[in-house]
This record gives sequence, C-alpha cells and structure tokens, in this order.
Amino acid sequence: MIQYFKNIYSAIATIFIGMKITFKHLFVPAVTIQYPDVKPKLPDRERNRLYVNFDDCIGCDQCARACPVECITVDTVKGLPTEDLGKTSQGKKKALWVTSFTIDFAKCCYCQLCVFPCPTECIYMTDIYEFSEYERSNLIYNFSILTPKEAEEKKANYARFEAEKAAEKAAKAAAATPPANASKEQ
Amino acid sequence: MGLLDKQFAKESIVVTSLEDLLNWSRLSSLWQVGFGLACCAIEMMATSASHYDFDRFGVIPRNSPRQADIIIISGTVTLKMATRIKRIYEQMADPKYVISMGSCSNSGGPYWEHGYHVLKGVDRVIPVDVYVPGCPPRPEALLEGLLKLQEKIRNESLVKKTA
Amino acid sequence: MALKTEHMTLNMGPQHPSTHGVLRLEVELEGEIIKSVQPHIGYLHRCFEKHAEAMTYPQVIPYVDRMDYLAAMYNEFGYAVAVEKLLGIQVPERVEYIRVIMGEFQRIASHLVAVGTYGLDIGAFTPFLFCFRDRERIINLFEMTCGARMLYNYIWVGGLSHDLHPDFVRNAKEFVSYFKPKVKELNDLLSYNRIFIDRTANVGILPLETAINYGISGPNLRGSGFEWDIRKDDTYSVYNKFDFDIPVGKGLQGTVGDCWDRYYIRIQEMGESLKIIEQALEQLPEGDVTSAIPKRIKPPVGQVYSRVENPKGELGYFIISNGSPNPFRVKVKGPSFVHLGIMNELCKGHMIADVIAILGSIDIVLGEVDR
Amino acid sequence: MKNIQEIFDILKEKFGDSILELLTTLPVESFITIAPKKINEVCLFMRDNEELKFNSLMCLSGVDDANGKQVKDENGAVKIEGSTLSVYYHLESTEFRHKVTLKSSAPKENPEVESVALIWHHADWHEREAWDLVGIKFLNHPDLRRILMPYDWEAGHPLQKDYKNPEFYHGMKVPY
Amino acid sequence: MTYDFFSKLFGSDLIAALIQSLLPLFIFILPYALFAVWWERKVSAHMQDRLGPMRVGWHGALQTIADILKLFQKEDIVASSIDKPLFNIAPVLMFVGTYAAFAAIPFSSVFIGSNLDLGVFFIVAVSGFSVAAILMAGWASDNKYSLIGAMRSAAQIISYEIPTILVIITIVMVTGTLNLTTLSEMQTGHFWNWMILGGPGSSLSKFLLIPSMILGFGIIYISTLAEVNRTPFDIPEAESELVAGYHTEYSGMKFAMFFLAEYANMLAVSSVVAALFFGGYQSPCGYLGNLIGLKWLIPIEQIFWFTAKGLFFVFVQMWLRWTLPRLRVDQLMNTCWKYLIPLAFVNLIIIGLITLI
Repeated sequence: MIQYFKNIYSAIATIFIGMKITFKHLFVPAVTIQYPDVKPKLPDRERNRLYVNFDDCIGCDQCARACPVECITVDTVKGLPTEDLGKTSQGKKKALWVTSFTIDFAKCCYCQLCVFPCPTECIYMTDIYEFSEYERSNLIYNFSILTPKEAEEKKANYARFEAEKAAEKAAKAAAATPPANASKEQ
Repeated sequence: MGLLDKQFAKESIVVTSLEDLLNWSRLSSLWQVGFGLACCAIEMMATSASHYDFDRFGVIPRNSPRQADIIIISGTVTLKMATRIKRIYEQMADPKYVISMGSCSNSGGPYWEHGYHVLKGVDRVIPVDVYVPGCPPRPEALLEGLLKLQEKIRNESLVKKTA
Repeated sequence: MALKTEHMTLNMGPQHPSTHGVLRLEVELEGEIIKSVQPHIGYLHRCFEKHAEAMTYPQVIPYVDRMDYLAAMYNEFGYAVAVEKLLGIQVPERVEYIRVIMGEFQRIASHLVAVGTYGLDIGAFTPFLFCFRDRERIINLFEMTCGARMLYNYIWVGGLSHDLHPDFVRNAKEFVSYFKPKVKELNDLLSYNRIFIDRTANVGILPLETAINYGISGPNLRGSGFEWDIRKDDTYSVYNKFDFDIPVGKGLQGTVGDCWDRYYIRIQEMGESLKIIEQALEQLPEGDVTSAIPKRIKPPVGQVYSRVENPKGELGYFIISNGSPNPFRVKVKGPSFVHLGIMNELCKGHMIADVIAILGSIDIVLGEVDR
Repeated sequence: MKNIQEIFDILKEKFGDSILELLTTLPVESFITIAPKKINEVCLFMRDNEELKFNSLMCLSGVDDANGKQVKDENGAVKIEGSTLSVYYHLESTEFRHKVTLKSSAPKENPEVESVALIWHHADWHEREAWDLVGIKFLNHPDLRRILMPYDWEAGHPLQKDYKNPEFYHGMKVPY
Repeated sequence: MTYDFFSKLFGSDLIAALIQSLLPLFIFILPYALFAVWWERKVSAHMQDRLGPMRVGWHGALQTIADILKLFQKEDIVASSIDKPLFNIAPVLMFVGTYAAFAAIPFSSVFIGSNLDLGVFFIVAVSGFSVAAILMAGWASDNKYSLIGAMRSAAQIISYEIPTILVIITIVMVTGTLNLTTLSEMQTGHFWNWMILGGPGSSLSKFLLIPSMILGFGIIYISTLAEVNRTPFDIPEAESELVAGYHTEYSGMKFAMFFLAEYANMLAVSSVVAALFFGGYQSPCGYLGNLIGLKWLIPIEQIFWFTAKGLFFVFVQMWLRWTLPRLRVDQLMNTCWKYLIPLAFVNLIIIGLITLI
C-alpha cells in the first residue's frame, strides 16, 4: 500500500521536475543558426570541396595515387624540349602538360589524403560546401586550364615527337646494327 | 498534377497565380520520410536537431512514406536495400521529390570501385532531383540542397511539369 | 480455458523509425507478446573487408571511419593501435594524449547519441534534441582540429594528421565546464522520470553468464554488473596514467542488467570521460605529432588481434600482413554486430514496445554491424 | 595466467594428434593449429577446464589463405586452386586473463570445420559471416545461412581472393 | 440562443440550423486547428532550444496553411488490398465525432451550438465516435501496424472513459446538472467560485471539496489526455514502434482530416475540463462589460476567457508531450485500472459523503 502511494508520488514529482526543465527552456534563447541568412564562420582547417591551384600543378599524379577512392584522374603528356611549360610559384620547372585533371565530387570522400603528398601544395581543401547540383555529371570538375582541343594538340605534338624520335633512333640503329648483325652471323 | 494536365492548355493570369500559390505551398511544406541509411543519416539528424533545425523550412519527419513529400537518401544504398528504397519511393504519394545526400548515394562514393554489394548511385533505381555532395555533407550543405529543391519546385508549372 | 491465438509475424524495418538505421527485425507475436525476434542484417553491408584488402594501410583509415560512424575517432584509434602493434613502433607521448582526449570526446558524443535516441525510442523527443545540441559542441571541437565533422581521418598510423588547434585546449575546458550541469539536467528530464523507469527497469534483463557467453562487451557487459573495461584490464595507449572508475550496473531501479542499468552506465561513463579529459588536458606534453609516421607502411609477415574499448564495446581488429603494403586480411570484430546477436534472447516474452526499448539499450550502429 | 606454451602442452597431452602445431616464429602473435574436425571438442575442453576457463570468444575470423597456385581458366579469369581456408579463434578467459589464438585450416575444395556455436553463442553469427563471406562450411551449426549478403546471392563468397562480382543482381547493374 | 436569433432573422428554421451548425466549424475549429498545429511546432521548438517554422510568413505563421494546401494537392493513395468503404469513411467519422462534440460546448452564455441538458454526457458519448473511426481505419488499412494501433486505441479509449465519467459524476453530484451552460453559469463571479475551488458558496463543504476536486481534476485531465491519444498515452500512433499507428496508410486530405481532428479533439476535451472545473466561459475576475456598462461586451469577453482557458489546457497537453516519454500498453492499462479508477471511486465516495452533510 505504501508502495502504491510512493509510485503515485514519484510519478507526479518526476513529471513536474521534467515539466519545470522544459518550461525553463521555453525562455532559453535558441541555439539555431539561421542558415541561409546567417552563415557561421568555419574553422580554417575546414575540409570541404577540393581545389586545385592549377598554376602550380606539375602533374606528378601523387594525389591520384594517394586517393583511396580514386576519384582523381590526372592525364599528362610530356612537354616537348622546345616548349616552355612555365614554372610553379616555388620556381620549380614543369615538365608535363596536364591534359586533364578531373575530380569526381560525387565519389570523393573528403578524407584529405590527397593533400599531404602534393609536392607543390597546389591541391587543398576549401570551405566551400554549397555546390549541390540537379545533374550528377555537373559534379565532375575539370581543373585543367587546357581546353580539350589544346589537350588533343599537345598529345598529338608529343606523339609526333615520339614518333620522330623513334624514327631517328631506328635510323641510327639501322645505321649501326647491320655490321654487328653480320658479325654475329658469321 | 495529372488531372489538371490538359485543362489548362494555355497559361493565363489566373493559372499562373494559382500555380504560384500551389508551388509555394508545396515548397514550404516538404515533409520528409524519417528514414536514414548510414553516416549521412546522423548528419541528417543533426540537421533536424537544434543547431540547424529543419523545422524552419517546414520539413518534419513523417514515419509513414504515405504522408511524406520528400525522401532524403542519406547514405550508402546496398543491393539488398535498393529494392526497399524503390518500394518506399513507390509508396509515397505524388508529388514527391528525392534528395540524394552524400557521395554514397550519388554514385557509390568511396565504395564505387570494390563495393561488390553497393549500388553505384541511387539514381539507378529512383529518379533524383538534387544531388548534395559531401561525405557526409555538412548540415548547411543539406539545407542548401533543400533550397535548390525549393527553387526547382518554384519553377514547376501546372501546364507542363518541368522535369 | 486457454485461448489459442494465431501467431502474427511483424516485420520491423528496414525502414522503421527506431531500428537505428536499416535493420530488419522479424518479430513473431502472440497478441502483443513476443515469441521470437529474428534480426536480418546486411542492409548496409559496404564490403569494408574487401576494401581493406585493396588499399594500402593509410588508405584504409577513411573506410575505418565509416564503420561505426558515431565513433569514427575511436575506430581510427583502434586501427592505429593494431597496425602499430604489427609494425612494432612507439608513438610520441603527445600523440597518445591527444588520441585519448579525442577518443574520450568521441565516447561522450557517441553516448549522447545513444542516450538521445534511446529517449526518442521510448517516446521522449526533447532529450534527443538536447543531446544533439551538446554533441554539436564536441563536433565543433573535432572540426576545429581536423576540419571534418563526422569522419575525421585524424588518427594515423604512428601519429596524427594535424597537431591540436591553438584554441583547442581552452575550448575543450570550456566544454567540460559547460557539459557537467547538462548531465544533471538530462538525468532529471529522462533518467529519473518515472515513466522512463517503468519502461526500462526490469526489461530485457541480461544475466552475466549469458552476456559473457554471447561475447557482450562494453557498457552492456558492465550493465550486467561485471567490472570489465579494456582501458583498464588490457590497457593500451596511456590509459594507465589516468584515474577513473568503471561504472557497473547495480540494479538501482530494478534488476541488475536491465535496460535502465545499461542506459545509466552510459550516463555515468560520460562523467568518467570528462574526468579523463580533464586529467589529460592538464598533463598534455609538448612534442611533435607527425614525427613517428612511417613514410611507407609495410609491416612484416604476421598477424595481430588488437582491441580497444570503443564507446559501444570491444572493438577488435584482426590484421594479417603478408609483407606487402596492403593488408592481406582485416577482420573487424564490431561490438554492435555481437550485441545484436542477443536480441532474441533478450526479447522473448516481452511486448512489442519492449523490443524498441531493448534494441535502443544495447546501442547498435548498423554501419558496424554490417561493415 | 598461462602462456601459450603451457596451454599448448595441456592440449597436446589431452588431444594428442589433433593438436597440430604451435607457431611462435611470427613477429607478433603466435597460434596453435588444430585439426578442423576436432576443433569443437578442443574448444569445449578449453571452456570447461578448470585451469583454462576460456569462457569468452573474442573473435572468430574466416580467412582465405590464397596459398595455392593461380590457374587461368578458359575465360581468362584467375582461379586459385589447392589453397586452404582458415578459421582463427581468439579466446580469452575473463577469470584468469589469459588469451590464446587457435587456427584451423581446411582445403578450399571441401572447407568443413566443426562449429563452436553451441559452445560460445557468440560464434553463431561470426560463423555465419565466415560462411557468407569466405565460404567455410561449419558442420553442426544450428542455422548456417548467409547473413550479410542477400539470401539469394549466387555469385559465391566475396572475400575469397579469386571472387568475381556478377554483372547484374535483380536487374540492377552492379559494377560502376 | 443564436438559433432563435437566426431563425427570427431569416424566418427559416433550416437556414438557422445550417448557420448554427456551420458556424463553429468556420469560425472556430478550422482556424483553431491551423493555429494549434503551428503553435505546437513553435512550443516544441522553443522547448528544445530551436526556432520551429521560420521561413513562411512571420515566424512561420503561414506554415500550416501551406501544409493544408499541400495536402490538398497530394495524391490520394488507395492501395488495392484495403477495404475501400471503411477506409474512406474512417477519417470523415473521426472528424464528425470531433465536430459533433463542439456542438454542445458553451463558448459563451449566448453562443452554444446546442444547449443540451445532457451536455457533458453528449460530448463524452460523441467523442466515442473516434474509437469507431480509429478501429475502422486500422482494420481497413490492411496493415499490421495500423491494426495493432487500432486495437490498442480501442482498448485505451474505452478504458479511460470510465475514470472520465466517474469524475463527471462527482461534478453532477455536487451541482446537480449535466448542462454545461448551467454549470458555467453556476461558477460565475470570481475564480473562487470555480469548481476546482469547491464551487460557489462559502459553506464548510466548499472547503472540504477542494482536495477532492483537485484530485478529480487530475484524474479527468489525465484520462482525457489518453482519450485524445496524446503523449504519454499516444501508443496507438506510437511513432517509434508502430510507424504512424492507425493512419499509417493514409495520405493527402484523408490524413489531414485525422490530423486536424486530433487537434480539434484536444481543444474539445480541454474545453470540457475548463467548463467543468474552471468556470467555463466565466471570467476569473469580473467583466469589463459590467464595469463600463456595455452589456454586449460580455459575450465577447466570455469567448475570450473560454478560448484562453481551452488553449491553456491545450498548451499543457503540448507541454506534457514534449516532456514525457511514452507508456507501454500494459502500463497504460495499469495506470487506468489500478490507479485512476480506484482513486476516482474513492473520490466519488468522499464527495458523496461531503454532499450528504
């Protein structure tokens, strides 16, 4: 019987304690951040969309190799010895044309593993998070400054150069080998 | 909008302002299926929690898909789950919208290459309206996706649905 | 006369508000009474173990995060400890301290979600939002340190990706003093509420023998009254330098090992974690956090089973190395996976509403169950 | 507290030939190899013996050892033949605080290992997982079904090293 | 009273009856329900340190209107396996029950839908409609969750009618009437004439009555809470167990009817409690109209007081909902049969003894 009234008492008492707390919170200012109107300042280490400072990229493919997801694809073609490919901001000479540098943000897992190995620190994470899209294909970003046409050109150039070099080599070889062959045969 | 499709072959003032009203009501009361899949679901919960407060946009979770307007695919869709998602989507009443939240549901995300049991993108089973990138997206990013969706609804028309 | 009723099979999930994700429970009912519960899992099977075999050791860490996404920091911690054991390397003191601080913050965050969603399962909405409000502060601390809110990729093999942010220590101390009164408020609002006690006390009693036989660990095992904590009993990192208690279930509101005990252990553990954080912040040594990170991780042929005390329980990594830069096999013993196995045992004879109460009290994360 | 050598001696004395070897040369962890058809008896003994009392199974893992030779079939797909599948058992005694690792290997063509699910209930789901992902058959298991993969998954056991993923599952394209 | 006025005005009983019956709906129930939904969202939000609807109108004031307009546009899904007639009738019946209950609620001394002699009784009886509606909805939906929800609901509502009626009987014993207008008229004057403080008069029995009346109020408030399926008694639609309970399968406008009926019901029971214990439409401190001699002001003031009291109890319902967890089904029955009903009986006996002396 005592238990019976104890139960009633504890039920009522705890309910009132709870109600007191919630009532108090009616007058506590809300913690809500009113997002589109108010945007909080994000910390400086914020990890959101990747950005590639393409001027500095030397096309070393380190980031693509570090990526666990393989959402980065870097296509490069060697520059001709006659061409000037420019320098990075640290004064390193570039040797490769980066014909395409795409990051698929629909696959990216924002883990920052690609940032650390970069020798020129040209790939880094920014605090831009507002880039949702109606189409998935728009989430594939190409950072290369070369237009596809230019890229084709560079590829063709290098292929031609290679071919020329190969031809030269072959000619050289052709000039050098017959006697050797002949001597072997003998 | 099926019934009204042919009645208003031409736009007029009446139709457009009615349209605006209806679009406004739809976009400001997007009830969501209370449905989480994986990591992004926690971020979705954080979005509806005090700091970001989904309720400000009129989004409240409804547990029954019948009463919901929007489904947020929040996380990895596995092959086992894909059929269920399709079914939940089919159970929802028109007009209905889909937000694909996070890399996993956009395209399989980190699991696209070796994930033998992961569906590579939820758009293989249901049509997606907005893709929110991120892994997981910040709550703000999800809200931005929602605003994008509202923008899309605002431009919808009784006469013909802009897909 | 005993009336015979037909058994009814009720499918809970995979889309159900309180299965904490995509779990399907096949519940066999007789009226409202449960005859058996059959969990069907795998709706979130993301092939972690296959991925681990295809990645190099550092690349596995982002995937490790995504297992128990509520306690990503601790997953990394466990993985790092395991690989370091395999490599046989020592990490600097400062790294260990920061790991412990992060791990304990993560424990609080994870328990907050567990407690909050448990309230939600029982029907109280407000504590859930209070818990998330406080969790947001911890997340801000993490974000400040490594830039990500949930999946950090912060603890690396041999070190950390970043040193602490200059403001971190101050903010962490602020949080500790902010959070202490909140625990009391939560207790008043939820833990000691009569309805809550009625719903959870004497429900889903887990006897100790059964618990050990089922491999239960963490707060659930301690809820059954067994003082067992890997942080103390099989110590790793620098946990032996801190003074903290292991809360055990005492059956304050009902029987030892009931849902309320398991729930209350989590509340108490948050307090213990605060204690550890305070001590660690005091003793935090100076040093470099990236010096011990090996350039190329290529462990010798061998295997290791290493375990840590994850917020959910014993998180074990079984790693086999064949001498290549990729692990040969990584098997994860996730506590949630193990804990879910006991559902049938706990639920028999209870009512439908109790399934929810029991499931919430064992605190599972489907990402870890299915991996 | 007993070290692995003492445990090995006790087991060797009791079971003789079914205890195959003790491997301690590995840099990190040593283990005892046990015949697959005797593992349940050994485990039961280890749980109930007064000196050992391994009352807790920490982990049970199935591993595809991939130690056979690679064969290319007519489609060009790589198959590994003649290898073994192993099960690792990590045991612990919460009373004496000692730990031990057991290993039991079976040929891949006929991977049958006795189940320990009735000794430690914990093993139930782990064994189902090992069957599901690695393809080890556990004899006398109460309910050996797939657990993580769908029940109607037909393409084999994904954690085997020579596993090939199917192109379609229920009309959904699987590869990217 | 209004009926007489309108029948004189239009010279037709029919028009008067129509106006009489539609008036409460349009003047009161719909705007109220829309307001209450918005209010609940705001109250809950502020209790949880957030803001609630903010983006449509001033602090989201147009939120519910948008909701309703949207629900109008939603597809009305009728699955093939369900029992169509029952499925369609259920929401209507739910709304009818609520609506009918409003007929006998005295908003002021002149405005009452139907001044029934059995007013309280009528309301209790009519709100029983909702049981039938919920059962229909649950059965017709052909969904296990709905069915369980409906079964729970039937058991719950029927059980909780008993303490409600037992408490009403105590009021009847003291006042000798079931007519809500008469009841309210009796409690005129100041707040110390309210039934919760023993009713009018200043005899000894008034003071003896006070504790029993408070107890009675507690019992009836708890049981009405259960009758309208609010937390902690919302097990028929227990979200965490039964998805959405009996209205799991409903979409669009039919769902809106359940939704609005729930909020209308909340006000109906709150008004009954207010009318029984808190003086109904009577002001707690005299009327401004009396003070400045404008008689026509009094009914308006009365409507104000009545709404205020009703809304206050609705607010308490919301307050409880956002504070408390939910009971289990057997505990719910325990609360009713082991606590409320015995206490109500004891209360009945005590009040009986008091009225005897």
